[in-house]
Amino acid sequence: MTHETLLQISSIVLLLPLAGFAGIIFFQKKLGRAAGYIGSSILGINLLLSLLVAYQKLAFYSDAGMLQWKFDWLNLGSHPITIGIGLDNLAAIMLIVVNLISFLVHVFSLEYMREDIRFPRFYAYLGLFTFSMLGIVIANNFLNMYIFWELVGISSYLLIGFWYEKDSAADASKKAFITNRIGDFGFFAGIMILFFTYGTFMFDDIFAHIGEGHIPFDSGTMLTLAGILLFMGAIGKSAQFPLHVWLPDAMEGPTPVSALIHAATMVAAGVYLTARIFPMLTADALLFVAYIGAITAFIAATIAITQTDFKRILAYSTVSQLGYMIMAIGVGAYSYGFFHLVTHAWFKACLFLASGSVIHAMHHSMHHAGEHHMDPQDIRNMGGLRKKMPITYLTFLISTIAISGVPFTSGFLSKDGILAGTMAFGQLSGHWFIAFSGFASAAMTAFYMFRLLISAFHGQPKTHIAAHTHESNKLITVPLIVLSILTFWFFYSFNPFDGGSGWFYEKIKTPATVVQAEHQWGFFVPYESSHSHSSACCGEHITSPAEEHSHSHEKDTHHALNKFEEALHHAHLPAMIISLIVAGLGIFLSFSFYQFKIFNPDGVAELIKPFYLLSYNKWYFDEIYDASVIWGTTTFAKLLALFDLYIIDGIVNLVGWFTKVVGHFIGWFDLYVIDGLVNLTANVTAFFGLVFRKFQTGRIQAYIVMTIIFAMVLLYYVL
Amino acid sequence: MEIGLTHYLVVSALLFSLGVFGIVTRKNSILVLMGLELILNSANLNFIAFSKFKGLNIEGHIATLFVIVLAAAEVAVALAIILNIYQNYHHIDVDEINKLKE
Amino acid sequence: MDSLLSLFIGQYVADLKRSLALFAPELVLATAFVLLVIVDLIFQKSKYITGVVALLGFAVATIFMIVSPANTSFGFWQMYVFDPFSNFFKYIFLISGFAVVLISFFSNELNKSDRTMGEYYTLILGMTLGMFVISSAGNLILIYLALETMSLSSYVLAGYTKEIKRASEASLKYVIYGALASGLMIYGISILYGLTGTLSLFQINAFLTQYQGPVFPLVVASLLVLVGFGYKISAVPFHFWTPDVYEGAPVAITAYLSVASKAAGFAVFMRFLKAGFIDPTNASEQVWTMVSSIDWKFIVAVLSVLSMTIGNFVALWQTNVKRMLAYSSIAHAGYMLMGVTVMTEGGYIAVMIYFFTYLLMNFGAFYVVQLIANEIGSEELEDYNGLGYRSPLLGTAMAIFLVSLTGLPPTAGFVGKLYIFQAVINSNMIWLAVVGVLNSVVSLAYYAKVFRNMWLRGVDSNSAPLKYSIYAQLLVYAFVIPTLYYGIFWTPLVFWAKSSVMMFIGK
Amino acid sequence: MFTIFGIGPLTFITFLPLLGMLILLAIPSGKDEKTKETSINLLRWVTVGITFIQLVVALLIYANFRTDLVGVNDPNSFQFVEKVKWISVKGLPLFGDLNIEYFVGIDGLSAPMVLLTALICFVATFSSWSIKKAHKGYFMMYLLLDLGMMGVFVALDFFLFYVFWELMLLPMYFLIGIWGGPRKEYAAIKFFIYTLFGSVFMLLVMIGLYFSVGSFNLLDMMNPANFKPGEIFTGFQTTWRLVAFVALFVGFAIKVPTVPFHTWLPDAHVEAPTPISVILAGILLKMGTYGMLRVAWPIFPEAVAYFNNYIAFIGMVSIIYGALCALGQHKVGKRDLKKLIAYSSVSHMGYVMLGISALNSNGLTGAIFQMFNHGTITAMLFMIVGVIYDRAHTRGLDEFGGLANKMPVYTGIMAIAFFAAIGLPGLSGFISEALVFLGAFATYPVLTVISALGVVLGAAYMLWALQRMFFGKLPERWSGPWDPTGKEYKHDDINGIELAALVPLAIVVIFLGVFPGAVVNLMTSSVNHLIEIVKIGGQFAGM
Repeated sequence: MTHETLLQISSIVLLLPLAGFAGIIFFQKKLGRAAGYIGSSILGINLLLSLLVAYQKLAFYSDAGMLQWKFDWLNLGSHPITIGIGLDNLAAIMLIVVNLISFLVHVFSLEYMREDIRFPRFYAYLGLFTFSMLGIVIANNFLNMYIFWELVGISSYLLIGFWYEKDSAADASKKAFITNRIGDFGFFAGIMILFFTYGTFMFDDIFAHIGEGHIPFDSGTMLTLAGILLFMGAIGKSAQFPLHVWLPDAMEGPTPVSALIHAATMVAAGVYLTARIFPMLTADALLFVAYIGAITAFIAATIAITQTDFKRILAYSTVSQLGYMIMAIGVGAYSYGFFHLVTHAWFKACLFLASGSVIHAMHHSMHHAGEHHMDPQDIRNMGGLRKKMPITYLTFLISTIAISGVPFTSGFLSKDGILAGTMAFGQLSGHWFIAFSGFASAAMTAFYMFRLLISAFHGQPKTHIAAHTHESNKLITVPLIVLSILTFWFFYSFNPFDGGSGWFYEKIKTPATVVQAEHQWGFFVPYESSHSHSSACCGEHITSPAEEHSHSHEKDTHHALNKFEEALHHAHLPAMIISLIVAGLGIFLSFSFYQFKIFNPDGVAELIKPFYLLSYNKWYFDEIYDASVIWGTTTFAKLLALFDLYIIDGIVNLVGWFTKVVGHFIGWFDLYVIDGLVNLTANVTAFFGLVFRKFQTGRIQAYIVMTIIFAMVLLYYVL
Repeated sequence: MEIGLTHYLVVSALLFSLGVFGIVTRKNSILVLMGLELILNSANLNFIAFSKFKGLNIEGHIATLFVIVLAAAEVAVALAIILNIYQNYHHIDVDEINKLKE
Repeated sequence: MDSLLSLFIGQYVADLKRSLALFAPELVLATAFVLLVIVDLIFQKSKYITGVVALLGFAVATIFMIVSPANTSFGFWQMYVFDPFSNFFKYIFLISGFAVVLISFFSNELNKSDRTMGEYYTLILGMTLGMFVISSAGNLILIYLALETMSLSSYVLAGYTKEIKRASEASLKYVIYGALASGLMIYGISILYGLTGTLSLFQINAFLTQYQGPVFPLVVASLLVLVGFGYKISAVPFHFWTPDVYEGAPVAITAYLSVASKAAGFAVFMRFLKAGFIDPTNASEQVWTMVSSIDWKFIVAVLSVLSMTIGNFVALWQTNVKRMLAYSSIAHAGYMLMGVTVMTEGGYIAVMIYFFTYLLMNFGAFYVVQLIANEIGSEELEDYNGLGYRSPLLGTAMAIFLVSLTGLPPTAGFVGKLYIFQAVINSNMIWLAVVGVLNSVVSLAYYAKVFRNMWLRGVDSNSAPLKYSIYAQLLVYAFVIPTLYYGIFWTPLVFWAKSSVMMFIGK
Repeated sequence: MFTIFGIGPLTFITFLPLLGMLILLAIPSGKDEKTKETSINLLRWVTVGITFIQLVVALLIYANFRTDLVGVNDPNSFQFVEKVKWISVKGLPLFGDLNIEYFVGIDGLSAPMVLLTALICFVATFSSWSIKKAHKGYFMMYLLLDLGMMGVFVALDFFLFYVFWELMLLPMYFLIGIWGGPRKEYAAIKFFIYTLFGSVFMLLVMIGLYFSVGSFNLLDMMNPANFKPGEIFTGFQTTWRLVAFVALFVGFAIKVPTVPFHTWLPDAHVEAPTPISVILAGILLKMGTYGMLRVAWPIFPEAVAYFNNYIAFIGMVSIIYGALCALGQHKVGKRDLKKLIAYSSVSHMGYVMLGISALNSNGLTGAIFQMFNHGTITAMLFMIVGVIYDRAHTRGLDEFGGLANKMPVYTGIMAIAFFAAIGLPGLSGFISEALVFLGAFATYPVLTVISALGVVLGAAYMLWALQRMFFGKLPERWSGPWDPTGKEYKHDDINGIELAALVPLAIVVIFLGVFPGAVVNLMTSSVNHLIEIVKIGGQFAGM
């Protein structure tokens, strides 16, 4: 297939869901349930087409960089505004991710949303979302990116608020949209800077300009600022600290939506954006990105430990994992970051869909029992679901293992790479906090995920509702199975311990930075910067195949093009060991708490009187020590949760409140001062009229006197 | 003492002032009319005096004649109006006739 | 000696003959005046026959106006002046005369069964005659005489509905204020006579060119004369009589006073200024120069600003439409004085254009007020509610007249304002223009009250439609159509004013 | 140039409403119930017909419009020009030669506005179905207003421009005052006086320019060579020129309206009947910014350079202030949806001001495009408010909720309009806002970034309103059908006539969101030319 054909197929892939959306939204009533099948088949076709495109791209045009199709969109005289679509390896893989998950969610929802009164509209919105998301994926310029960026925002808004009768859902959707808008504001500001400086939105043109040393306002700071502003879009969309607050609330949407949008695809758009702009990020901007990611990963993980709502745990987990990816890109572990995006998409989608399956089952059970007040999403109401819902359990288990970073899973491969990256970064730059955060989060992830798994599926049912659940039907389980299978290692690399040796790493190479050396980390600057400049144009393609070839001979199998790559390679082994340890520790603790009840999970209460226990059970010293660490961690997590709830969220609310107050004041000001001035003018005018009117007393002699007085005054002035 | 132009003018000015004063202070409409007559007469006096003392043409004298005639006409009309007022109000107090105002 | 005398007499007779030929319109009016008295004696019962005769008188006068040769010369030994300027105003008086007679035909308050209308039309003719004379007068004593002729008629006319208290109050106030004003004026004239030794405006001008003496008596005399003019044009601070008299008088007379009487005042004031105080050697130039040290520009500007502002501001508070229009007419005097302030031919042209438009819209507005008063018996603003729906024609017409009075396009009033502002701006008196436009904004506030009440209120009231004859309706159109027409094609108006601004100043 | 019955298209499109008025005048009002009903329907459909013909002619003009001609100050590149002597008086003392021409023509600045006017006037007739009294007067005033607005956009003679400008005040006054809400009298007179206040200064400047140039022709006024020496506006950056610019600016800014001249707007909007709000927001506000670009900018380019910073600042303040007012107005007095939208107009017209101040192709194109888009979008919003108001007789935001289930189609259209208003990509509002920001950033980076916050605020108040009215639970009082008798509203959802008004606009909004070129191409050459004029004219001012 030629470039053109590939791009044409990509356009079809892009437009099909839109057609689905339009078709369904206009004929909602007529279509009824057929809408679901139409939507699913469209996505099925889309999936096949995207597989074809991705295969073609990766197999035959892997080194061709970004295949682009540009056209003039608006011509304002001076120079046209060009937009278009582009397809590179990154986009090709994303196409599969988006279409596959979207397809599975479509199928899943056939069952899950069966009884919803707005069933067709749900599919219409899903179509709209898929269209928008694909638009982001194959954008080759900032304008397209921003357009579709907003469109996914709106689809997310519509889907979170799908059950808009619930105030909480409506609130959540609004919160999500507005929080995102704050991020988008930065994103747009960044775009403005770039457009102002370069007069184009095209990635390749902009990067080429930067590569030539042409930077905004001739100031490295401004380039950093532009990068950070662009990244603000990612902060919003990918729910990074401090804008992460919307994501947990977004769980008010239907669970398939959570799986599709708020776990696998849309929230990953931020990561995708960060990956796209990676070449133009300066050292400071990268550091900012890395720290944001690290902080997010850590905070979210600590919070997840204490949550009890099934979906919220997953939501915090998502935030944490997104932080991971952002952090990865920030430290320069670009390929692993994107790798994690893909692997995370599978297992997190699986986890969410499994949670959907559970909730669905709980709902049914509640419906049968005539119980309406229980929270079907609270893990304290579950337990023992393993036997009732074996397939759901199994897939959930596999995904949990994957997210915890256990070997032989995709999660291990990607996470390990990221951790190696953070270590390499720490080593080269001295910023060790990032690595620390990475490992800590890894441990906590393992802990809370297993806690979730155990509480929900293991042990005995805690309520009669949980006891009477049934496995969901095939429409639900098949997607779960597909997704859980995708978490095995061999899809990505035949070596289960080294993601770097697989095809994935081969195809997704870290693009060389185009930023001038004085604004960039030394260890990111390519060894042969003269070469990279000439070809630094589009995303990942910096090195010509010939160069690559020569590198691969020099530097082992890993064609390191800068110091960082080398360090990364060397950090692999220690990172793997540490990560295995922390993950194992997490899992172990989790099991000992919740499965084997070595410690009563409610033991926190007993720890209030720790001296007695301490003296009585001396030889349990280690366990007590562990317990105190757990206590400390949980307390800290609680504190952070409170922090999140009251401070971060509080700040958000405070800003909201403040804005409202200012709005109130302005409203008042407008009504009484500005308008008051207008009315005052009128009143003063009228007042003078009133005064002059008083001269007209009706008595002729008074008139005469006044005439004479006036005439005298006039005389006085004339003389 | 020779009686000159100045004396006539002073008398005329006094007459004028008295006229204005009368118009402004009298309540009775008839008295107000008399005030008006004083003003006209002061003008007449001026005309005659200027005509005589400055050796001017007879324009002044003619003017005086016209003013006298007009004064008569004016008084005739005014008295008719005052009569009508009396029929409507049963008094001719200008101060009290103040329904039209502001 | 004899031959000299006979030569003198011969000259005199020749002048008299020529003057009388030019004086024909005035003579017609005078004849009609006398005729009316006789007709009235014969047809005492009929209400309209005298009116028709008055109309005939106006018509014949108009014919004489048209056929009499265009001339710019003295008449009657420099007492009188024939020139296009006076002709313009004479046409204005004639149109007003026609209008007021016709309006009076449709007035219920005037045509009461127990009232004779003979004197009414007679006095209107007399008043018109006075205006004719005053617009042509070149001598102060003639000005005074004409002024009194007008005034005496108008005193009576203002109180013509003599059984109505407010009418008699109006006429009493009018007579006292008017008599005082003319008294002050004649006193001023007497001083002026003493100073200059003449009563002829042209000789006064000649005298002032040489005059080096003290300025104080001159100023005092001029201001006293100004009182007479100011009272006629009802400029602040000589306006006090206006609202009371306008409110009390019959609507037709109010309209006539507000247009024709004011026009006469302007005509004589403008002539007084130009003939008396402008250096005649450059009178046709762009900028006139004064021959005396009296700052007329300043005085008139002050009067103008005061008139506009006080007229408009007080009008805001009025609840009686007639009274409101009275204040509005004070304000309009202010606008027109802006044109006078400019003291150039352009300014005079602007005033003349304005006057014609003012004639249309003000007469129209008062006419509508009268037709409404005929039916509802009130001129109070509150009683106007919903009238637009009871009579769409009157409502629309009133709105058009008021919009025109405000000075919005495409109505004649806008054209008038446009020229006034153009004149003012071109003379670099921008502050005055700003005051003027701000005033027109203020004026909108009260004009709008009228059509607000007529259209915005009482929309759903189901009161009976107002009744008026088809002829009354035609007369409404006669005012509306020119108001709109001249708002769109005013070229003839400008040409007319341009050709009429020529004022004979004796050189 | 094509002609219609021998009449030039612009004359035709402008004066067609006059013909319509005569036709309406001839329609008898009917005696009994039935004939009355017929008469009313006849009035409506005649108006629809007239405005439809206008729209068709506008589209013909659009089809025949050449986008390569620049216009603005070049008399030879205006299109569909008609030039007839109107008033011609020679040799008048003081005034000199007086020449006023009937001079109409369009270029890239006015073509979109003509199109917009025709479109909005057409769709607004459908929302005029909700008018319940004095139909004949209403439709006549409506057409007169139409005439005035169209005239403003085609006039090239300042005098003609001014006449049309003032001409539409009176019908607007009556339309608000007779068919408006409870405080209609206050709102109507406020609108009238406020606007008149602005335009009288325009009158003075017009007269001054006339004396300086000797003609009322706008294009002559744009050429510095035409200014006679020694006249008031002759020269460069003289005090009087700056003052004149400020006077013109204030006159136009009142119409826009920018903060702090905006207070007439919420009142007028809240009280006006739906179709009039639509026209007010859709067209009238554009006349302010159009006037700036047509009159003030090319005639006083150096004053633009002098005051541009302030203009940009005013734009920014309007954006933020309007948005905050929209967000906060609910705290003051009644929470009124219409008021919220009215304030959003202040904010959105702020974008136009900001775009104009950018003085580059992006900004100015964005500004004019925003004028067009704001016209269509806000028209939709007001119609949407009208739909609910006609049924519930209230617009209180607090009084609704859960309408999405009761009126799904309505909600869908509402969503399009709301999303367009908050600048959602794919809808036309986004493109113009983005262009404005991109353009303005080049000139005023800081102000633009602050202004961009308006987008966030915009989302906040719009979504707040959307949620308040459409989501959540339906209040008890609306649970029944809107019209229990079923006479007026057979279904709960939006009806056909209302859809006829809204759907064309929705299509335009979506279409232009994807193919902005359809309108943007009209203006490109003129915009660039205008920028040239302003830049060259203003270069001495140290720009």
